[in-house]
Amino acid sequence: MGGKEFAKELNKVSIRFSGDSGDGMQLTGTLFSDASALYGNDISTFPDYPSEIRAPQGTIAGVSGFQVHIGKDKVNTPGDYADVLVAMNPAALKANLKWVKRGTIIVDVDSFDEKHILKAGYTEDPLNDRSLESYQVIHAPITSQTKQVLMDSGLDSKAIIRSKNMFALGVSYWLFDRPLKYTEQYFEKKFHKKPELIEANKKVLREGYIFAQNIHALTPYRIEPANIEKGIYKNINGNTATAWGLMAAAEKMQLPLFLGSYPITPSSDILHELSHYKELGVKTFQAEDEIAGICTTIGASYAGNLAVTNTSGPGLALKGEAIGLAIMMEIPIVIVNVQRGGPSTGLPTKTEQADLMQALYGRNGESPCVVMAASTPSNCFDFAFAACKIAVEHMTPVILLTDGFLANGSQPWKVVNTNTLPHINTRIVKERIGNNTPFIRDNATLARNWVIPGTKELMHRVGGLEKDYETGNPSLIPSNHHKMCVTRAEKVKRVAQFVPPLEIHGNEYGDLLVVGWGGTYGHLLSAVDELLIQGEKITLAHFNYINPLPINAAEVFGKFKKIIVCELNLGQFVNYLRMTLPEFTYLQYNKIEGLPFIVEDLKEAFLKHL
Amino acid sequence: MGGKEFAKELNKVSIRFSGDSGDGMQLTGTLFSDASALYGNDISTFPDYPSEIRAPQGTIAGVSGFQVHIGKDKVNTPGDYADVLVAMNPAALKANLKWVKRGTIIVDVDSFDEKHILKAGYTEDPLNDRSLESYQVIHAPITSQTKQVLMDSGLDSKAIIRSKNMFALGVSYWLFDRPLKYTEQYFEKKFHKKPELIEANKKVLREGYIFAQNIHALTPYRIEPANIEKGIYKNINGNTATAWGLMAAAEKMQLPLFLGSYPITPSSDILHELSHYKELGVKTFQAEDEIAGICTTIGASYAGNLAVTNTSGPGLALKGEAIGLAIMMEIPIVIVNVQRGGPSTGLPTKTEQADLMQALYGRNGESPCVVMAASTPSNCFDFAFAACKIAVEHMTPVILLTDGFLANGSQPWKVVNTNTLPHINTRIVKERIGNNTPFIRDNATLARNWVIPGTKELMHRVGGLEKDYETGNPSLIPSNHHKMCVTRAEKVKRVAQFVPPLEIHGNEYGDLLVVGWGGTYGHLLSAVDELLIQGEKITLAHFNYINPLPINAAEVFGKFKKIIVCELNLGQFVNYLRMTLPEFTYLQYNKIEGLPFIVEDLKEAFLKHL
Amino acid sequence: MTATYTAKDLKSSSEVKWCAGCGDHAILNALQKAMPEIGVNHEDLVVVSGIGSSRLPYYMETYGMHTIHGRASAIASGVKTANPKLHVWQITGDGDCLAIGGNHFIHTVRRNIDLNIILFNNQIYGLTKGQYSPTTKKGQITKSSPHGTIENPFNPGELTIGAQGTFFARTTDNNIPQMTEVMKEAALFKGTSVVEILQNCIIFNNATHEYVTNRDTRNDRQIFLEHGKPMLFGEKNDKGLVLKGLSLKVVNLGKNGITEADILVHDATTPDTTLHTMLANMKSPYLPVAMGVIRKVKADTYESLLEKQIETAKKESEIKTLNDLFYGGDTWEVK
Amino acid sequence: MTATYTAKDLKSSSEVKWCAGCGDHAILNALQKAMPEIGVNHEDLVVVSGIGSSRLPYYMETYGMHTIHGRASAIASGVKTANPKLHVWQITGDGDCLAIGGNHFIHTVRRNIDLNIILFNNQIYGLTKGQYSPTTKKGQITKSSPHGTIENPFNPGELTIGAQGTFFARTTDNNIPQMTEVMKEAALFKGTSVVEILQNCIIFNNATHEYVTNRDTRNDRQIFLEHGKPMLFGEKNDKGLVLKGLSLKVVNLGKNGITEADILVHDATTPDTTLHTMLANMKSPYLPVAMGVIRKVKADTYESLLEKQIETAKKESEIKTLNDLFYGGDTWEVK
Ligand SMILES: Cc1ncc(C[n+]2csc(CCOP(=O)(O)OP(=O)(O)O)c2C)c(N)n1
Ligand SMILES: Cc1ncc(C[n+]2csc(CCOP(=O)(O)OP(=O)(O)O)c2C)c(N)n1
Ligand code: SF4
Ligand code: SF4
Ligand SMILES: [Mg+2]
Ligand SMILES: [Mg+2]
Repeated sequence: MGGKEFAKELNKVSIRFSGDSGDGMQLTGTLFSDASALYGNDISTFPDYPSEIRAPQGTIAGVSGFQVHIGKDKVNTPGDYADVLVAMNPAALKANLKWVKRGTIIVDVDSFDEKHILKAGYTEDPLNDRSLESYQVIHAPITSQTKQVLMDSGLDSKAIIRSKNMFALGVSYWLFDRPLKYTEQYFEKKFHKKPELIEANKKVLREGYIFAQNIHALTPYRIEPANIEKGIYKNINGNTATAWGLMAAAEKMQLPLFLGSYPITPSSDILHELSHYKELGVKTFQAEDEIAGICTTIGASYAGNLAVTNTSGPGLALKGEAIGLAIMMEIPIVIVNVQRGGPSTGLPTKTEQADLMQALYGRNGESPCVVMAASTPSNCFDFAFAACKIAVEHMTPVILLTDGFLANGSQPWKVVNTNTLPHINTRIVKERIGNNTPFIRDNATLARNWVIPGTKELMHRVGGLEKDYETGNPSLIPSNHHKMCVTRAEKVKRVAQFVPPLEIHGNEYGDLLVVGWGGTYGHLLSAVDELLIQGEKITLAHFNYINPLPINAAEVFGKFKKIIVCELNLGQFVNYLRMTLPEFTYLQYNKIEGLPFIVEDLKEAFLKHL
Repeated sequence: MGGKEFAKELNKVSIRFSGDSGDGMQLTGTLFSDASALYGNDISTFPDYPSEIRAPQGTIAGVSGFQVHIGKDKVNTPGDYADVLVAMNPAALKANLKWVKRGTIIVDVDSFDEKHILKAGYTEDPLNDRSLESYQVIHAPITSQTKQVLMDSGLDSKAIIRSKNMFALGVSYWLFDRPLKYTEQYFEKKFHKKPELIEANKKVLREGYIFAQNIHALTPYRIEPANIEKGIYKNINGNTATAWGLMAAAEKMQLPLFLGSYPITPSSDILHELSHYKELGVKTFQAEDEIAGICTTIGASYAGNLAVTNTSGPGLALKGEAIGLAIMMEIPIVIVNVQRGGPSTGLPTKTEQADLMQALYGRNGESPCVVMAASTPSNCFDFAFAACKIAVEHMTPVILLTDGFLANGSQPWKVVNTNTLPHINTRIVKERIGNNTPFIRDNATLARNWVIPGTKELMHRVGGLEKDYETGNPSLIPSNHHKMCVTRAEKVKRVAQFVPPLEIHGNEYGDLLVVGWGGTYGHLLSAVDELLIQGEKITLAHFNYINPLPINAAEVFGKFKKIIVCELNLGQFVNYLRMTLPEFTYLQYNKIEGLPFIVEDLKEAFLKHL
Repeated sequence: MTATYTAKDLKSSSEVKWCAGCGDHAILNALQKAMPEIGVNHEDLVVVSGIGSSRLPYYMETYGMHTIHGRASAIASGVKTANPKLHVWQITGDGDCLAIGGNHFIHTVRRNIDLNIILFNNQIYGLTKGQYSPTTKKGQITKSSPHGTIENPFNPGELTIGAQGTFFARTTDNNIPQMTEVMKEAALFKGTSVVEILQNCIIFNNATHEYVTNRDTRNDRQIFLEHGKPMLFGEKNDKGLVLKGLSLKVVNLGKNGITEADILVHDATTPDTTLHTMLANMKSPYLPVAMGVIRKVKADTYESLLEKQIETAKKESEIKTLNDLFYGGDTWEVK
Repeated sequence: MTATYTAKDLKSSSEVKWCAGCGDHAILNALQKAMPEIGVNHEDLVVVSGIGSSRLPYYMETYGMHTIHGRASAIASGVKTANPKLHVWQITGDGDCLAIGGNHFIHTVRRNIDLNIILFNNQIYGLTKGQYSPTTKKGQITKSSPHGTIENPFNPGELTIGAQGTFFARTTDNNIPQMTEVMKEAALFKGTSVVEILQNCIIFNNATHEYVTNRDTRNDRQIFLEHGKPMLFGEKNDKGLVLKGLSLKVVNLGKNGITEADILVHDATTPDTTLHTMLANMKSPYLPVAMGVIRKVKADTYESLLEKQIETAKKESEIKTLNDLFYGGDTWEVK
């Protein structure tokens, strides 16, 4: 298909699909990302959906969006603002206009009737009131054309309407110069039992493509395949990557994987994903609540599985008491917490980083455990794997923090061959040799041994009461309690010797060190990168390991005049740094709106300190 | 009764009663304290009992102790070490010897038979192996004498044995020159339905007294009545004081008091105490767990009661999620947490200060609430009252921390006439006047109004979702979320303007500022006092208000060369100060043994910095 | 009793945010119809929910609390105990009430606190998009059970009665008059009334109750129980229930000489649980599913017993004010 | 089956820390007698408890977990699901199991995980020194109810059955042979077996079960149910149970022409819950309290269904290793 002579060559460009919850925008966005990734671009995605299942059709509350950023170079974020907006109805236009650069807007003109215009909260038709003058607006008859195309398809009218998103996708494909074949293959696989749907969808997709080509109003973008590391790639979101990282660790340890879980947005997809792989011996236990989620996990760990529980903020609050038990028992478990907007039910479908303090301190007594955070959708794989490795090698609960942005956002992932993953040394002891009892500690890590029921001669009891340092029996002796509290703290502290040092991006010395942690990595990196290109003396130090901090953190901090800590909360990591490395003075940059950072805002903020 | 010619006049002296759990030592200690208080001394007590209900008779695990410190001057602590030890059996001797000064030990010599000596873990009879050479040991035939005295009483042998503690008490009364009458009155009241018991107990008590007098081996102590503020006094422990403070607040507000509670040591006595006062309209709801405890409390608050929940460490962990809900709803509730040794089940009957971080941060999202702490058994009354006042005047949950030491320790309390207590301004609105809606905030406090169901015209919904600043309806708007998070934080911060400034004890400027919080007050005060007397430039600043800190904290801190923060944990308040007042450098003194500080140890530690 | 407000007055200004076609809409409707008819002041109504698709309190112009997942029973218990004059409704889902909230539910039932619990049973977690719930049919494939569930579902009626329940009723979301009737009876009952509504989640569990609720066939597959009336049902009201040993059996009037006199008469008020449990347990296809009020047994409510204790104590105690307590007992004076 | 270990081998070195005279001692004894007789390797035994006076795992030389209050059912479920070859016992109190742990309990029962739950029902919170529990008799004065409780107690058997329970038995702490027998049956049963033991807390609730358990009169006040045997009891074994309508009644053999043939025969294995519930609910003084195995119904266990799903998936799926999954599906190669 032709018409591409005037394509604009670009390094990066982003598109946002938006429509009613029922319009299939999440699928449309996903297909667009997949096609882009398969074409060879680097991508980053950001789904933005309402917390209501199905808010009233046609209203702002019901708008569902999906932004995709594609690039020839490394793409770190889904893009602050979209270059192109697809709006399937007036509400989608209204809700998303603030997220669009002065670029192109493709609207389903058929949906701009009076009823829908009013429902969206407009008083006048925005297509006719000059409010969009600075945009290039394409009036696409998406609904009517779809109906037209499928008139004779034999599909019922509901099914016909349901495929209108494919028309929009076709338009987008032409505009971004994407091949259709990947999506066509998707139809073939997805609908192999309903061939009529394969044909229908293909037809609508193509009609959209042709429409775009024919109207001669659009100039296509061309984004060459990215220059990325060789290898096999797969598009992956943070939740899937987490699930797979856990499975990889279990395979490495040759232990069954057990997940004790209670559904909660945005963490449930980890449960859904893992529930599929019975063939790999994965057991998912959907518990009656989050407490049972972690308690079954503790039982499973004692019984010798690699045991994990996943949740989100309010669920983590419920697990506090049991995390304390696992700490006291020195049982290896992993707690994955996908952070969302709080407090309380808060903004359940939005992203935030405000569970750090509760991860560090949300339980009674002196109860330290390892806390770490993934920082991109795909490295959720790596950190889930690492969390398991630390848990079993150090015999401690590990809390892995991700967030709604990472969980649902997707990125190409260079497929890892499990053979190349590091070895995991479980501390499983299978027979009594010398004094190798359940409560003897390793000199380097202070971890005790892991003795699994069924092992002869090493029967032992674990529990929540303070235990004697030597025998593991309950003990009320004052000095022993002090020793045990210090030992538990030291055990966690020593993990620092086994994790990679803090890396920096930028100059080794400089004026401003930008500090971040977890899911804000892409945005901070983009901002710092852009300022580095402008010649600023700025550096990024991004943390994945929080408790304990990497051993070289103080050394890194010492080389900068100013340190600014950036977080999607009111200042939790910065306060943790104040406690842990009180010798430095910290500036803060905080945002708490349920949304990721905006690169432009970050740059502006950083420049003030440069 | 004579023989007191040679009495040693003393300012302070302490006695520790110890015996088997079944020996009634808690009662003995209580009667001794009551008699001393009624006699006019200042007192401080410390019960130290095993976590097992009834550990095996005669073993160390089963030893129950009760220490009483009495003085002519102000008594701040139960005393580091006892001047006199009463040991009812070998195990009691063994367990408590480390707590005795080189002073007097009264043993029930009848219990030092081979069986009990071995059970206690001795290999030889400690009364005969010269190990006690540096003590004055009184071999009292307590059991046999009691049997002798009551031979003809008509009581069965169990009942006879049970009164042997009164013999020990009689000995102690002679030794400390206490009148018998108060205890005799107690018998008369307690056993008014069983006159035979009145007589029996009186008889044994007197016989003990006479025995002490007759052996001529003891020199009695004389401790003159203390010079304390005029008024009516009552001996009170921290849990009772807490319960009464809550009732006082309810009476002041003219609202019913509601307690939603689940039993847990050492907090349950608050429930027990309040469950009595149905005549004062107090409702105690014994819930199925701690979550229901706080949830019924939230419901009761919405319905217009002064609503409180009480618990201890593990229970607080379970309440985290619901505290977040109360914060989001801006509902006034008080959460009393009686700290005990953790983590997990830990040392459930021992004291500790390690729940501070969980009180501050143990829930998802940015969820600030007021955190405060009582510092003496009797001021639990004042801070319970203050917690309620703050909760309803600022429409916020308030966490009040006490601990096992305060909860069970007792002290004379100057009875408060409720008429003299400050007024409490509830924010209850009874009709719609202007825009006085449930969600309008007070300018000074930022508190919203409290509208109780049943009020016409002001029907409204509260919930856990983020709410619109103006209307209170659920809102997903990013900027509103930011505003609300900041508002909730600011609301708590403003409480500082309504609480007393931080007071100091000692010099206004100096070399060393000792900082403490909560239940360690008595010990820190004693240590600082003693060093002040020695001429050291030392000062104590003790915190009752933690979040927010008193407004003048930084000002106070700035006047000292060094600041040392002392806590019964591994350093929670000091870390909180590092976050909150990062401009200062803090030294730490920490102990985590399930026991209070020791004044001598504190002094030694402080001297190193002077 | 005539109320001074109508269903319309109970509609709040908040937009109703359920999927089109969801059974919840009809339930809301029925509730708004029932409330004005129970003789309670508008401002004394309190609607409490946990978390789930049943986010109903926002849609009701009454006092309301949209709380946290699973805790509505406890919160509502607090409301009622603290302020017994309020009329408290609890809105909850099968996940909210029986998964995470199961314990509060059975304890509330046991205490017999005067709440009206409306249980939206769609046999699925709707709000979190389709995981199985404790009432999902065994073997069903859902988002979290791609291989089919392996858990036995609760029967809410059986659980309620097993937890010392005094009131249990059942109805369906496609029968507004019946729902309204049942809700009214629940509201007028003093004690914990549990009303299970077979509710359709059109998005994640469509037609799960279809066999029983389908309008065309429901008269043959449901029986509407009324206290004091014979247990008759069927399109022509010609089928009835009889007891055979310890089992219920369907018989046809007129066949084998069966007359109305042979048919069991419903006694909802007997404390004995045996027949009520059998009725609550009736399952398709061999027996009709029981609708209406299955059990309704008079018993003291928690809050009324508490109020009585308070009254008695007030009468009998010498302590009238706190000062009586404070200055009473063992005190001494320092002069 | 003969085991290679004896009751003695099950005694751990930890000192037993219960009050002298507490019923727990005898229960521990019975348990240590029962275990060697169930044909399980010593090292495959796991004993899990919550918190309460029942701090039993420390006293057993087996694998053991002394966990947190109320969570034993969930933790034990995790142990068994993760490692089905283990033989898992849960030790719990009326507070631990039915107050804070009630939800985990009913869900475990519903799932029918193969656990042996030994419920020490002393109708009080012992460890925390005497507050009322969810099984305390209504009206009782306790540490937290100085005016008497106002709550209706749960009947553990009724609750178990109401929660889809497959196995329920009852016994008393002063009858070691019976306890041992019942524990063995529970252990051999595949599924969640709930064994309620009427246990005496000598310190805080002494003699609460006395009417039923007193050795002198118990034969007249208890009935020991055995599958397949007529429901006879009494000092002279001359009383029996019959059904009258929907109620159980005591009759005397020999009187009014009653013979053994008229007496109900116990069928513990019928899935129908009606008679089992009636038996579990029998109360003094009009009916004897039922001891022994009241209900024992064969059904799939959770963990066996899960293992089956895993086996099937292993057989049928093309994914044999993680690499198959990782490299399968939509991938692309960057060269
Ligand atoms: C503590 C906590 N855990 C989990 C969730 C997530 N969650 C919200 S509603 C729900 C289940 C809803 O199911 P149900 O009660 O049946 O309501 P429905 O949506 O089906 O009406 C879950 C798991 C939550 N909000 N809070
Ligand atoms: C989270 C939590 N809440 C409360 C407690 C206190 N607690 C320990 S055991 C117990 C009740 C014990 O009753 P029961 O289970 O009947 O055991 P019993 O002592 O009677 O054998 C309570 C309330 C606790 N340990 N943890
Ligand atoms: S998800 Fe289901 S239950 Fe929830 S609103 Fe939609 S249709 Fe109703
Ligand atoms: S308190 Fe009661 S249940 Fe607990 S050990 Fe003592 S007698 Fe037994
Ligand atoms: Mg549901
Ligand atoms: Mg008990």
